[in-house]
Amino acid sequence: MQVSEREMAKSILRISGVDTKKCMKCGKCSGACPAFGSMDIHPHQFVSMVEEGNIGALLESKSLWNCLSCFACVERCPRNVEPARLIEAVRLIVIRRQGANHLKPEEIPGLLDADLPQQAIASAFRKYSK
Amino acid sequence: MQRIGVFVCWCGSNIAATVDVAAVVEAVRGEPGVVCAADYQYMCSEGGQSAIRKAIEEYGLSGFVVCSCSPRMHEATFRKTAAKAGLNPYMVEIANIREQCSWIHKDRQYATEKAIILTRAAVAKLNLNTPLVAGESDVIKRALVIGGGIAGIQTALDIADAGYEVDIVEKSPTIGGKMAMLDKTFPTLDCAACILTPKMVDAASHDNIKLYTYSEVDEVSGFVGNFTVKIKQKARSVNKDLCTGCGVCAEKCPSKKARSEFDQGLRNRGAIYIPFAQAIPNVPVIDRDACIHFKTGKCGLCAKVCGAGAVDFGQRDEIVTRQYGAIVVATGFRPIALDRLGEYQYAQCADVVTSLEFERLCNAAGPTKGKLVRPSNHEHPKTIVFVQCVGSRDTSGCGKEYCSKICCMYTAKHAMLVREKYPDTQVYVLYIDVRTPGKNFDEFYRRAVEEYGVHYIKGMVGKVAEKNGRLSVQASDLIANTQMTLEADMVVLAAAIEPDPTARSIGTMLTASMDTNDFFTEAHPKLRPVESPTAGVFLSGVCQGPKDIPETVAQAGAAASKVIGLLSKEKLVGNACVAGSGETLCNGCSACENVCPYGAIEYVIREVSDHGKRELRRVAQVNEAICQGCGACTVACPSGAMDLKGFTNLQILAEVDAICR
Amino acid sequence: MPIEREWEPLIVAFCCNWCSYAGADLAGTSRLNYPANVKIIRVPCSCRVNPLFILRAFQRGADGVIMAGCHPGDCHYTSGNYYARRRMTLLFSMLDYMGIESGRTRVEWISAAEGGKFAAVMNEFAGAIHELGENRRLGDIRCKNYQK
Amino acid sequence: MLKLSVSRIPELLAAIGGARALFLPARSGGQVNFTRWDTGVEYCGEALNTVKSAKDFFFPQSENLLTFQTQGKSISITPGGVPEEPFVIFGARPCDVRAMDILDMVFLSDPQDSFYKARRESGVVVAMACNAPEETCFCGSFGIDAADPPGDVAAWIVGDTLYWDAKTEKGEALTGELSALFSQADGGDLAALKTHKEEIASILERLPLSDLRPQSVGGSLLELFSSEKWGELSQACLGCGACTFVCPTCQCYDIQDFNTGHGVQRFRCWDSCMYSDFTMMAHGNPRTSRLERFRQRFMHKLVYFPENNGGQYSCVGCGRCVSKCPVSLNITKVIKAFGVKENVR
Amino acid sequence: MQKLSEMMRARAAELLAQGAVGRVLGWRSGGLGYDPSPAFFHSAEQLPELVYNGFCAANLSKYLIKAGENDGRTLVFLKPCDTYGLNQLLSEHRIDRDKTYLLGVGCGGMLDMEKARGKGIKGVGSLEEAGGAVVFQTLYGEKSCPRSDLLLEKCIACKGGEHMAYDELLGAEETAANTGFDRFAGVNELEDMPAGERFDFWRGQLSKCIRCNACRNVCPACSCNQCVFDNARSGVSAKANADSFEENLFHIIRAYHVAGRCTDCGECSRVCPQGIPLHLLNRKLIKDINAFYGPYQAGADPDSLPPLTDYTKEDVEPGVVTTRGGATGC
Repeated sequence: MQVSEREMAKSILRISGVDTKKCMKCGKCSGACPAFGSMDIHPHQFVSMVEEGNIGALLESKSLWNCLSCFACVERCPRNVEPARLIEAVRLIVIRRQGANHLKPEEIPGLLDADLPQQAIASAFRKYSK
Repeated sequence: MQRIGVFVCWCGSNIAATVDVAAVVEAVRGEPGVVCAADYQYMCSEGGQSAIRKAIEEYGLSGFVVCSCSPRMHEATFRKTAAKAGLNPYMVEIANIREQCSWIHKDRQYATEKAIILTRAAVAKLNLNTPLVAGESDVIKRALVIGGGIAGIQTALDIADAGYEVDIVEKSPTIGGKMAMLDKTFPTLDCAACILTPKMVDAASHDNIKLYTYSEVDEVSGFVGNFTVKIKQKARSVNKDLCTGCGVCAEKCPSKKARSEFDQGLRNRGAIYIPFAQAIPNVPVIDRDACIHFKTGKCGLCAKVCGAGAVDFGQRDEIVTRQYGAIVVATGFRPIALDRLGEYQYAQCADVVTSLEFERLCNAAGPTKGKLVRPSNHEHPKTIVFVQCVGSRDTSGCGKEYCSKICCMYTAKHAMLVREKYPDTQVYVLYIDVRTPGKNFDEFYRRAVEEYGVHYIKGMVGKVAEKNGRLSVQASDLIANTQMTLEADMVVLAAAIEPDPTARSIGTMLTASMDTNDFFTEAHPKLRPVESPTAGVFLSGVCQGPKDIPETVAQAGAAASKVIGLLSKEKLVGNACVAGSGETLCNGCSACENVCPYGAIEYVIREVSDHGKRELRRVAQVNEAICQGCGACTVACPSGAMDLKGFTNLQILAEVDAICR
Repeated sequence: MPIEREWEPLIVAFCCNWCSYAGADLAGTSRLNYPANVKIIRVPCSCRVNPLFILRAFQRGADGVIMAGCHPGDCHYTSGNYYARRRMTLLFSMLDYMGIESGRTRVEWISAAEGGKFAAVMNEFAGAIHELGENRRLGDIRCKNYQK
Repeated sequence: MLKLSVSRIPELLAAIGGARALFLPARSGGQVNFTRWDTGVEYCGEALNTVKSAKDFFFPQSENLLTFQTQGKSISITPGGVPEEPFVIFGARPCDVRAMDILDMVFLSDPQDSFYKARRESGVVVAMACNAPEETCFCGSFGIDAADPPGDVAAWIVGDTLYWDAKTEKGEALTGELSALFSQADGGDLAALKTHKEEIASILERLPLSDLRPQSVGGSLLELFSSEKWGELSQACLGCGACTFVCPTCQCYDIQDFNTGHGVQRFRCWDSCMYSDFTMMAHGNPRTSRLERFRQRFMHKLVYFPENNGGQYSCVGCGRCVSKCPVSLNITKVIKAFGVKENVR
Repeated sequence: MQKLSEMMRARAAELLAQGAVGRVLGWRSGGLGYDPSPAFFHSAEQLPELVYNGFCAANLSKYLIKAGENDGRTLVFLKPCDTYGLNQLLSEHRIDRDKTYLLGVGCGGMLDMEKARGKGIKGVGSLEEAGGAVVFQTLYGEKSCPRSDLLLEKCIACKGGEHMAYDELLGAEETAANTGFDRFAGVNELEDMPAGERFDFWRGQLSKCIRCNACRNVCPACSCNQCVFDNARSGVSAKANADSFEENLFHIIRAYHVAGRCTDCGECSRVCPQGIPLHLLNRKLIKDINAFYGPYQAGADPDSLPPLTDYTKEDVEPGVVTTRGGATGC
């Protein structure tokens, strides 16, 4: 069945417990983000896109999976908006929509490469194994 | 039996839209004591007031109830109306049917019923009102100003010029405050010292002004018109009267390890020092923690070199007790500590400085004689990044929730000054918003961009890192939607400002209320912005909220005029709603005396006639000039002897009964 | 003008002039709604509230009584609400001990800046009293208005 | 003379209480007081006296006289209904029953008290003889025979038999309703009852207060009034109303208004001459000192009342004040203090 | 105790003779053996009537308020627990210490005649205390009963045999302080009940109240020249419990007025003609005060500040009543 973007936005906010209205659009999150370069959509955009209910683009975006979940943005945000949680929630939505885990734990070793940050691996396990 | 008039205000549609005023009028006609009732569009207007006065005349009213907005709004107004018509002003009661009825209820039926009940309660109370006369007390024609910054100085000067004595208490060795540290001032770019120091001199030389520098307020008692303040004069270890201010002692002082407060620690000073050249008074002070003599008992060089023999190691703190009619708080501000904002590397990199430090670096009288250099290697900076909102508008707990207000403008000023003096230096300003409300403010900011070529980038700094002797500033550029890394020689942080740490204790001493940020709250945010809710206490400058210099000076003048208004009174009319003890009921148990926060109750042995039986009894006696009318004593009193005029037990019980009818 | 409607609790609120009454005004200026059956009595300070007033309200048919004052430490009279706090604590404990539902009495500290809190507290309290139902244990049968 | 097995008293009470209000001594909250009968309420015969006397049922501690409302200048009055509900008091002691005669002298003499009168007419009193008088008793001093109770019906409990003797029309009427329960007392019964009365009499003689004689209170009214002794006697008095409110003959009351918020209730309630606000007037209380108030109470019982009521003392020697006074002051100490041997006939 | 009475008479006689005191405040014997009344003695001739036995429970300290109107000092006999009331009155300036001579007397606990009656002891002609027992000569034969069975509640909950104030002590060795009894046990029991039962309990008790004011007038803390209940202008004056509310109101207000000043002397319960356990109200407040504001014994120290005229910034919030699991709807 089709879920409207509004509803998805709602459930994202519910899952993440983030209040996007608190954002004052200072961009500190994007200023702090170590993975900024490899993202087409950036942390501060995530926030405003969820705020505007523009979810479709988010679900498609590759940046989703480039976030290291290092929580630098959460740490730095002067308004406690916590963009990383938001991203985490969007990921969950994606996974749920696929009705299954994004990938199996045994597939992970194959995907690993040397200069992938440890954090990314840790968070990958957290994300993909139930 | 009272003859009561009830006047129901429509407040235009504010009340009339939700409350059926006609119904209220009808409903209360039958209430005991009510002899007339009417409604009117705007009761507080001249028309409304004259209607009341007419009714007083016509029906011979002994008092009246106004059903209108909150008594906090117009009680005073209607009391004046009563007085004009020859009624005692305390024969007026207000039924608050706007803030507490029409504005919060949508259902007309409910709102009207509630309005009627509130009116009945007011009538029930008024039936028990008695004319009250406020006591009078003398006004001591001297004011105290706490804080010797521009706010305090301006307030003091204005009061003094009006012919009243003023004392300034300043905790540091000199007056001048933060403004003395500044280089230039926006938006005119005239030199701070050039406009401040003359005022400092005026203050010092004014016959009506007495300076208590290097002093602190120790204790405050009393009440409006009659405060008693204990001032602690810390030991300077230098005799003010003998010292000529030659400065030799400071030059000769062998200990040079103490950081100069005035120069924001960018320079060291001696243990005996004069904060800055134009300091007032121009008398050194010995920092006893830094002084070799006080630490080891040796040295004493300063004493030897002092031709005037002014150095006095034996000097002690002194307590001076002075009386004042009014007190002005001008405790000012300080930049917040940045230890919880690690991303800026302030503590780690010498070249990351606060704006106030930057002021000193640009200041001709500063540690670098005005030559702008990198603190780390004293080289000329090629690139400077200014960061806005450092700790301001921050709800994460690392900073302050509020906007510090002055940063946008002084940063524009800094950027401009740099570009003017050193055209080869690139200047970036990272901002969230640029806020420039104020006369010529936005023009000023635009000049920085358009004429001086300052790069304004909307985005915030993610982190600052030291990379081979330079600073790499990683930040977002929200317009370009990119993340950039700027290589800079200097980073200047517009740190949020907060009230001076001494404000809280002073607020407590004055029982003046403060907000959660320790800014003093005003008696009314719009209508009484320079008065504290505590009578006789006034607010000047940043202690009330972030302000720039023109605003501060304006407010300082306003506070001064309020003080002058107070001091110009011969007598102060006190609070009429004071406690009083019925001597036949009083047991002399001292319960009331124990709870009175003002020490307004004393006990006397008096001959009391109880049912014609005369006997000596120990009874409570209230000093009406001191009593503030809180009523703590009335509840502590077991026999009900103690009661509060204007809010008597029977009056409040009558209100309860009327409401629960 | 009595009109037919289901039972609604009667709530008396004693508010200190400097903080809570101002807070109520702010709730008003901010148009924050709370039930009309909350009626406010203005007192100079929470320390003026005699336990007697509260008992009287219950006698006369109030179903809940709430006292609101400045936050501890912010009393306009420096110490008033500290005394009030002790007085009310003991009174409430006493009433509870005699089997009077302790939910019917409450103390809240509401500053002049907390219009939102004022409205929220009143809504919440009114709801709680509605739950408790009519005050029967501390009412005076003579004061029940049968015309109602 | 009728009789009934003590074991069947519950039946008797049910029969009476089923048809009308019935009040009888019963224990609750550790005290024995007259209680309205209901299934489960048991007659408590062993307690000699209830804490409060039977006075309440004719002259309640507080009763509503009328209600009025004001609207603007108009006033509307609703008179309180005169109580006509019939009731029975079972197990009142002889002293309490005699006390009613004393109250009658006050409330039934002109102007008659309609409330009191109505209750007197609709109330039937079943008096119970005292099997075991106590040291606090001195009813004998006022010519009351604890063995031979007055009242509409006199009753005795001898061993496991209750004897029942209707003495008035009201008593007869009640007995008629209950006849099914009773059987006739025979000669043996009467003999047993006679010996029982003698036993009681012998106990009464040996009571510590048996020799107490109110007549011994000597001297003219003025002498008594101005006697030094009052000062000493009243010193310990707390000025509470315990004696007054447990007394079966005290009949002072106050009339007060209570504003209910929707009309004013005018009610009367017992008052005590011991209270500082007794007979309070605009100028204050005519008796400002404890001494005066104390004196008033006993002068009234022993001097004023007899003067106005053919020598009838306003005391029946029930002994309640003796056992209830917080500081053990009571009328017997007063009588002794003023007692003069010569006055004893 | 016989011996102690002798000593008391002797000492009183001496002090009267010396003119050190103008009058003696003690107990005068009554006719029934258990009914002594407080009394003033002015001369040696009157002293033979002075007694001290197991029925001298009345606390004499409150009489000193009136006695103070006379010139000269008043000698007063005080049992250990009476001195708390005395101190309270001193701290409230109701008594002039300089006009009193405090003669502390030992106390083995006072007796409750109601308890004896409860045990079927009736028609008492005379009685005497023999060792640990009380022997009654009654119309219905001799009855004996262990002293401990007849102790007043207030003596079972004895605060300990120490005098908090005195100028001189007599027969302190007679003192047998009753310890180890948890005076809050009764309060705890009630607290553990559901609110509904608590309510019923108090209704049952207070509905017996005949509003005789004995509890108030005997109370050393209730020393007002005019009580609010007797004062038409107080807004609560009433002579009768015309409604169950007034039964509650009277006792709530009374307990509250003496809160923090009540020494727990137990006189209110002793004198109540209806046997209402009023001490359970006062002890509840004492228990709360101890729990909320730290242990406090009114009358132990005349210079201490009563809890309700004092505060700390850290005091508990009134909400504690509910959070502590107070009564809710039920």
